[in-house]
Amino acid sequence: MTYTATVVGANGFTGGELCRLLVGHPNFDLVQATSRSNENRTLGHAHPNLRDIDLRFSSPDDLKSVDTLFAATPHGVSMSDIDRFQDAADTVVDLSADFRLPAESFYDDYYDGHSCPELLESAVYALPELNREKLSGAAFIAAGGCNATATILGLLPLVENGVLDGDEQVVVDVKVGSSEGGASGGEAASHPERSGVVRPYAPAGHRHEAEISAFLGLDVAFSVHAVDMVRGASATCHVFPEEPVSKADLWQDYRGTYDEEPFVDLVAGGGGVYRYPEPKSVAGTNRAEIGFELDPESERIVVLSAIDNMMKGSAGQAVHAANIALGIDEKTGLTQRGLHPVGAP
Amino acid sequence: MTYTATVVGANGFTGGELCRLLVGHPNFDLVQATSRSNENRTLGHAHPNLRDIDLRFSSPDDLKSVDTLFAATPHGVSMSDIDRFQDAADTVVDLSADFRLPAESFYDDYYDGHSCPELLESAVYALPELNREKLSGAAFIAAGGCNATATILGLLPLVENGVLDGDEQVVVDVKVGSSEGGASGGEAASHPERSGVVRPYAPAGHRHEAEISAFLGLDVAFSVHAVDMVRGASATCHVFPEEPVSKADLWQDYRGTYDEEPFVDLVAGGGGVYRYPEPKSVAGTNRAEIGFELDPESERIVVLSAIDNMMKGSAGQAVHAANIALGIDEKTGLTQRGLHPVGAP
Amino acid sequence: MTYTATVVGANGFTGGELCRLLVGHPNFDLVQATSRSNENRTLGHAHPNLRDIDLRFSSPDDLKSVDTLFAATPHGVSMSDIDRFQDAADTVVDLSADFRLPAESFYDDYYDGHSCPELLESAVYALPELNREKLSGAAFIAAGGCNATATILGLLPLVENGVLDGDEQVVVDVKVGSSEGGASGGEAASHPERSGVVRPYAPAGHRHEAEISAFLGLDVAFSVHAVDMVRGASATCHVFPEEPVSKADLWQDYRGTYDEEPFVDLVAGGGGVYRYPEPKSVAGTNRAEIGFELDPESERIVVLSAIDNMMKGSAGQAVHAANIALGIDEKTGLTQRGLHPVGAP
Amino acid sequence: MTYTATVVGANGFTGGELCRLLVGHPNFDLVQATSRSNENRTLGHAHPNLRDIDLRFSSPDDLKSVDTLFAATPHGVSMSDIDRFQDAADTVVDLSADFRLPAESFYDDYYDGHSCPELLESAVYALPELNREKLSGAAFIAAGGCNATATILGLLPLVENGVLDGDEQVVVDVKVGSSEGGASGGEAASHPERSGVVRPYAPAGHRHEAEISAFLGLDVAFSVHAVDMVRGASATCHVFPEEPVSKADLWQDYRGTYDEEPFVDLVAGGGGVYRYPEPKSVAGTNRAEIGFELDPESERIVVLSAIDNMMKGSAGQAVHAANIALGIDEKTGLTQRGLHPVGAP
Amino acid sequence: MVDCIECGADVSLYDDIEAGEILDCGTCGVELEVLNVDPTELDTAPELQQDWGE
Amino acid sequence: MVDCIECGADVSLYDDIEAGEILDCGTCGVELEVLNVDPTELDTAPELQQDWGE
Ligand SMILES: NC(=O)c1ccc[n+]([C@@H]2O[C@H](COP(=O)([O-])OP(=O)(O)OC[C@H]3O[C@@H](n4cnc5c(N)ncnc54)[C@H](OP(=O)(O)O)[C@@H]3O)[C@@H](O)[C@H]2O)c1
Ligand SMILES: NC(=O)c1ccc[n+]([C@@H]2O[C@H](COP(=O)([O-])OP(=O)(O)OC[C@H]3O[C@@H](n4cnc5c(N)ncnc54)[C@H](OP(=O)(O)O)[C@@H]3O)[C@@H](O)[C@H]2O)c1
Ligand SMILES: NC(=O)c1ccc[n+]([C@@H]2O[C@H](COP(=O)([O-])OP(=O)(O)OC[C@H]3O[C@@H](n4cnc5c(N)ncnc54)[C@H](OP(=O)(O)O)[C@@H]3O)[C@@H](O)[C@H]2O)c1
Ligand SMILES: NC(=O)c1ccc[n+]([C@@H]2O[C@H](COP(=O)([O-])OP(=O)(O)OC[C@H]3O[C@@H](n4cnc5c(N)ncnc54)[C@H](OP(=O)(O)O)[C@@H]3O)[C@@H](O)[C@H]2O)c1
Ligand SMILES: [Zn+2]
Ligand SMILES: [Zn+2]
Repeated sequence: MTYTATVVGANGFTGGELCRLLVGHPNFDLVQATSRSNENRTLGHAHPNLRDIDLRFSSPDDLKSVDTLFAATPHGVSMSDIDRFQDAADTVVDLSADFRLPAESFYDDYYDGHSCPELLESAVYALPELNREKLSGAAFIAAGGCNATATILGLLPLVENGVLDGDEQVVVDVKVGSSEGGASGGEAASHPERSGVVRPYAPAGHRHEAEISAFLGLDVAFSVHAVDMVRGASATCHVFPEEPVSKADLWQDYRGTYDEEPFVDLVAGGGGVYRYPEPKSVAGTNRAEIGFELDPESERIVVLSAIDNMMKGSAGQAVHAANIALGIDEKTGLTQRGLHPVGAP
Repeated sequence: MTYTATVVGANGFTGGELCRLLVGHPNFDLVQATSRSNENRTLGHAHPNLRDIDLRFSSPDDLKSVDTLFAATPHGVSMSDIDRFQDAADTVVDLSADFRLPAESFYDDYYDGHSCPELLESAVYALPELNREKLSGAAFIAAGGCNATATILGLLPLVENGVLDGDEQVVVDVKVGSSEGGASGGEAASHPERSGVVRPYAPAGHRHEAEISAFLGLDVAFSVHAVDMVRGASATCHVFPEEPVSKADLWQDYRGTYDEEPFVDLVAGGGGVYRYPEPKSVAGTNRAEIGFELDPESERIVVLSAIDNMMKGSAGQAVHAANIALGIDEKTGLTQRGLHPVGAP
Repeated sequence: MTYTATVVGANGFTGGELCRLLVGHPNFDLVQATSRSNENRTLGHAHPNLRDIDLRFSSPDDLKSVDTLFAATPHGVSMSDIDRFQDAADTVVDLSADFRLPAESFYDDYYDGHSCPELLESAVYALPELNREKLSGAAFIAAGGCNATATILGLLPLVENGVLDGDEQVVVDVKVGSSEGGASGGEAASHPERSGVVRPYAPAGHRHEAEISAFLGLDVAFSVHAVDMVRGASATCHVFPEEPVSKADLWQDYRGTYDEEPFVDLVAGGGGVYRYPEPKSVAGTNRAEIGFELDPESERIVVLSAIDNMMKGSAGQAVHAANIALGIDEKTGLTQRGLHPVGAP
Repeated sequence: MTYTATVVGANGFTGGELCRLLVGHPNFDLVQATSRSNENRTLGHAHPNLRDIDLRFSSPDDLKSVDTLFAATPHGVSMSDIDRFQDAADTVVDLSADFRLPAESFYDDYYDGHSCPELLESAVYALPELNREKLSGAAFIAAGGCNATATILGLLPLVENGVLDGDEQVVVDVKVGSSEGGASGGEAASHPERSGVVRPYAPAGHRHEAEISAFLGLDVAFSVHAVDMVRGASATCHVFPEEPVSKADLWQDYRGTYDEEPFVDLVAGGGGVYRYPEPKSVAGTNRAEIGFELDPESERIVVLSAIDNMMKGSAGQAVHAANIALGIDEKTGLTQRGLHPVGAP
Repeated sequence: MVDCIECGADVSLYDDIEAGEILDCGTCGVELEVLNVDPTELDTAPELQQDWGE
Repeated sequence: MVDCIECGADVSLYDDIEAGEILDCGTCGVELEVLNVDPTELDTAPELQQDWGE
């Protein structure tokens, strides 16, 4: 079965990534990709990896009727255009934060409110590792934030297995690449200013705390640093459990949660160069690498989680969720393998 | 039809890339991957992108009998072990320089001679754009050098169409990533010393001049610079034709040579950010981007050529040639798409 | 007054940095620089920024008699050679960890013991912000570790002002550049493997915990990540005070501790691109940038600290301490200004 | 003697670099730094390395009367404001291309003409290695372009010594960092798009050909590539002399031209990691590294030249020239030493 | 197949495995020494942990 | 001080220089072998050129 698909915001980074995934997906037929600034130009004009695709950007004002619409637009656009999106497609997958959080109060607390709160309840959070069942048959899907995704995947086994129940101290220190800022970055995103940084761009008060709180029930202390890579989000979660845990327990918990998951790899310790999760090992793939280390002195678990923010952290997660929603084998179109060696993808 | 395959030197960079390609190739079954230093360890120990592959390195001393053997060993190894390789497999594809050049004299002039010159004639140079016919059914294939490949692909249309006939001045200025040095780099390859460089590591007298001379009949002035990327080779060829040419002529020549080629894209001019060939646009793919610009003042053609040295410049070229040799559809296993945005892959 | 000086280990990274500082210092005369591997070669052979210096490496076995000897050797060398160093010079400044910690027990717990514990007491820890008084006239100085220095400078005002008294939870998440590994890095330090990483190379159990414990009286939860830069260490300290603090209080504490310090800048908030401490802003300088942010929700202070590991984190700190020990104006030779724009120094 | 100084365009990259140099220069007193966009803000707001400087940006509309004015504004501004600049200061040093070329015809051919051609003759080209005598006492100085500077310094000894007399084939292949584009880069200058590139941004027809033609009398074939660094310009000049030359001849020529030059180092061949000129070796300094290699086969000289575009390629050259013009020791304020190791400054 | 001592995952073995050989666990990467074959018994080989540099 | 064989620049020497030692030229970086002392004679030592990798 093939589903026709539209990408709104296809000129941007996650929109371009959606196009990359959809043109390689046997069950989707990309029929429309919108851009206001590059209307009528080929997709290859914006995305050199799509030069062979015979499709031109069209205006988001004229949405074709399709089976599935993916929206990859800045915060606020989906909120205001959701009716048009739902009119145009049976299934809508939104990559923005507009429908991620399950209650209006989150938008009041962390954003500037919400203009369409009545739809919040109908949107299903896209992370399959958390929500696979609800995704089946869903008509409205909201993909998670990349930093939140990295964090949730790292901590989920601890929550599921009762190591964390919400009262413990958890510090999450995230390092992200420059593609997280989207294609329209300003002065701080210019190459001379952004190269070589370890820049604490959100040392406190990051909005993704809301997602983690909503979906894991944890109030984590969250900080995000920009580092010199383009793709990738890496979360280091410093966890202080109430009861001492052993490495064997942790392995059991993590394997229990993830052994059957097609897109999560456990990576922890051992030899060689790549001993722990690293964003460059998963760049270009829909995989998450998850690992941990135990610090007996401080009775701390250090959980490490690495994803590609363009993939598992947005477009890949969106397609994964759409696969599940539409009853397609969930791995379809998402089996790209990573590279080695590879620099700073 | 499925062919069993061995990779000798699988611990190294191009050997790892061969493994990546072969495990994703429907017509190959990777049954052996050798490493002396990591014997018995999983492939994932050396290559984090192969963690899911259930295969362990074995010793190159015990070669299984297979259909196809790929050798990705340092210069000199194939020369001395070629008999063992040919005993173990019906088809041998060598990635080193050991059998690339068509006559012993090249090895006397550019290397330290050759210990097995009698086999030179039987080896077919792997570049399909140059040698597709000879590759069909070939039992012994020698993959090209990455800098030579980038250069040959850039200049081939000018040679084929008589713009160059061997007497013109051609300067080739190449920029390459650090993976070209292989996995065993010394002090100069360490991150602190190698980062951020524009390092003229072979300003004159580079051995790849031999290949260009042998296969294009051109004596080019060749210089290679190391720059800060991991994958990629980019050749800028400054060509001074005897007769003035027009852009229209050039387009005709380049399209004539490459219109039917599945792995060559012409990229020249236009708008947007990506107007000319760039290595990061082809990273992880088997594609070459080729373009040109014309400088009326100096009656110069500037030919630009970009490849991934791990792919089109070695492992990808090897698999491409093997596909042709074995009668498999030549694109099989080589259709990976590039990424956008992407940093310094 | 001019002091003759020797650098042992001058071929290495911090040894080369010491040479850079000493040849530009009006009160020092660099008369000997040792290297075993580059004996008789010019300093410029190893350090391209010292090509104009008319001095050749000599053997560490023949130490000239000088006023001051700086040792920049791997862990263990000073321990065994300290007698020779002290015989050769009135003042010895050691950059290794060999004499940093004040008691043998630390070496038993965090290292493999100590072969010369009787001298531990006589060594003065070099960090002037902590130890300025003891440094005056000191004959034996041990420079701090780079990650420990970044952390101690970040947390010192909280300790001095009683916000922290040792029982609070403190998580320190450090990001460091590749020069921290020294000039002799192995496979993991090669450019292809080390580029673009966010690599948790010491998620738990890092030895610098010992220093922080010894000099601040805090048992911090410590993790170190390698990121893609050459110079720089950046510590993010997540601090959970027992009593709520206000930003005004924090400013007062930090200004109280650092207002008179010549090499500490407070950087916190404000506008523009550079709002918080960043390693690239202090690269090549002896400055530390220190800042903080307050997270009301989690009652967390996020302290940010950035230094150049080659300077404030080792060679600069060593010269700074030597200045104080010898009664030279402490800023002498250390007033290099940083660059803007600058990439990944 | 101390000269008061103004920097117009101080918010930009070369303007900021001028401020860095002037505040550390014993004979200059920086009294005004203009910015329209950051009026009234501190210099540290734009330039984190100037946080300690007690000066605020002011409007370029109110120019104080000073001894020396440096203009670091985009092409076209000086042309139109030169009267105001000359009214405000006895000595004007312009960093733009507006008065670099000695005749209006160059502006007609390479730019969009010139609005103030009558002043072209009075402007002295700033490169001291070329023009030291004319600079003495000059009241109007035009600093060279960075790519042209790198090229001219590389080829000057060949011109001076008659190896080149204007008829030979010379190909110049330049690699530059992102700071060359100034602080106001657009989409192509964003970190995700600009990272990891080897991007032929001016394969043919670069305007700096005009400068090389004007000051060396050579019509070179010129191409410029953007590579992944922030500071630095590296020119590889492929030179085909009419008569064969020997390495000994070349050494004599290069040493003859540069032995007495305080800011030119010859670097060619030898051992170790740094065998040829490299931009990262000169980053942050006013030095040029110049070297060469000889290719007997093709009778080619490969000249290598590396500078920091912010320093020798603009702001440093400007201060150097001002020193000479004003009779100050020419090295004053320009003796910053480079770093080792260093990444991609 | 035997269970990894460190993480509990299946460790893939190979023909002609011999006592004394070192292999790694494909899941957690730990280095394991073959103590006995038939049945295969493994132990961790921590002394093999390479230093990573610091 | 003697002249460099490669580039002609002065090569700085040092006390107690001995025949057979290797030193480099500070200008062109070439590796030089000390053939004789008193007076000092140098020759290039090309076999020492390290390979740079490719
Ligand atoms: N980047 C990440 O890593 C990441 C991860 C998770 C989630 N997300 C979320 O995904 C969304 C897209 O992010 P991005 O990074 O791809 O941003 P982006 O690169 O800035 O792309 C957004 C695109 O949306 C288009 N657009 C803007 N306003 C529009 C409107 N009113 N109607 C239709 N199209 C409009 C723009 O193209 P035209 O102006 O040409 O139309 C633009 O290229 C955001 O909500 C972001 O929070 C991003
Ligand atoms: N890198 C490139 O971009 C590129 C491009 C074109 C062609 N090539 C050519 O491809 C070949 C491999 O290059 P590479 O970059 O992959 O090198 P590499 O990373 O150094 O890998 C070579 C591997 O060969 C193994 N090996 C060494 N000596 C051996 C021997 N005597 N017998 C069996 N195995 C041996 C080594 O593994 P163990 O020690 O563990 O056995 C090593 O990992 C070279 O000939 C190179 O010139 C490379
Ligand atoms: N890198 C940093 O950021 C940093 C920061 C703080 C402290 N430190 C400490 O500073 C010390 C030096 O670090 P580094 O990074 O500069 O290391 P490095 O680059 O590896 O340099 C050490 C040098 O010591 C020489 N050496 C080795 N063994 C010796 C011996 N037995 N006797 C005499 N010389 C010997 C070596 O040169 P030859 O073999 O040629 O003699 C080598 O170049 C270490 O203790 C390190 O922990 C480093
Ligand atoms: N970057 C290099 O490597 C390099 C090398 C050689 C020569 N140059 C030349 O140096 C000049 C400056 O280059 P840059 O890279 O420093 O550029 P930049 O970073 O873009 O800075 C130019 C500054 O000029 C100011 N400005 C713009 N229009 C102005 C006007 N009409 N009046 C007064 N100020 C104005 C702007 O600040 P406000 O808007 O805040 O006033 C801006 O920050 C250019 O002509 C360039 O060609 C640059
Ligand atoms: Zn295991
Ligand atoms: Zn010399």
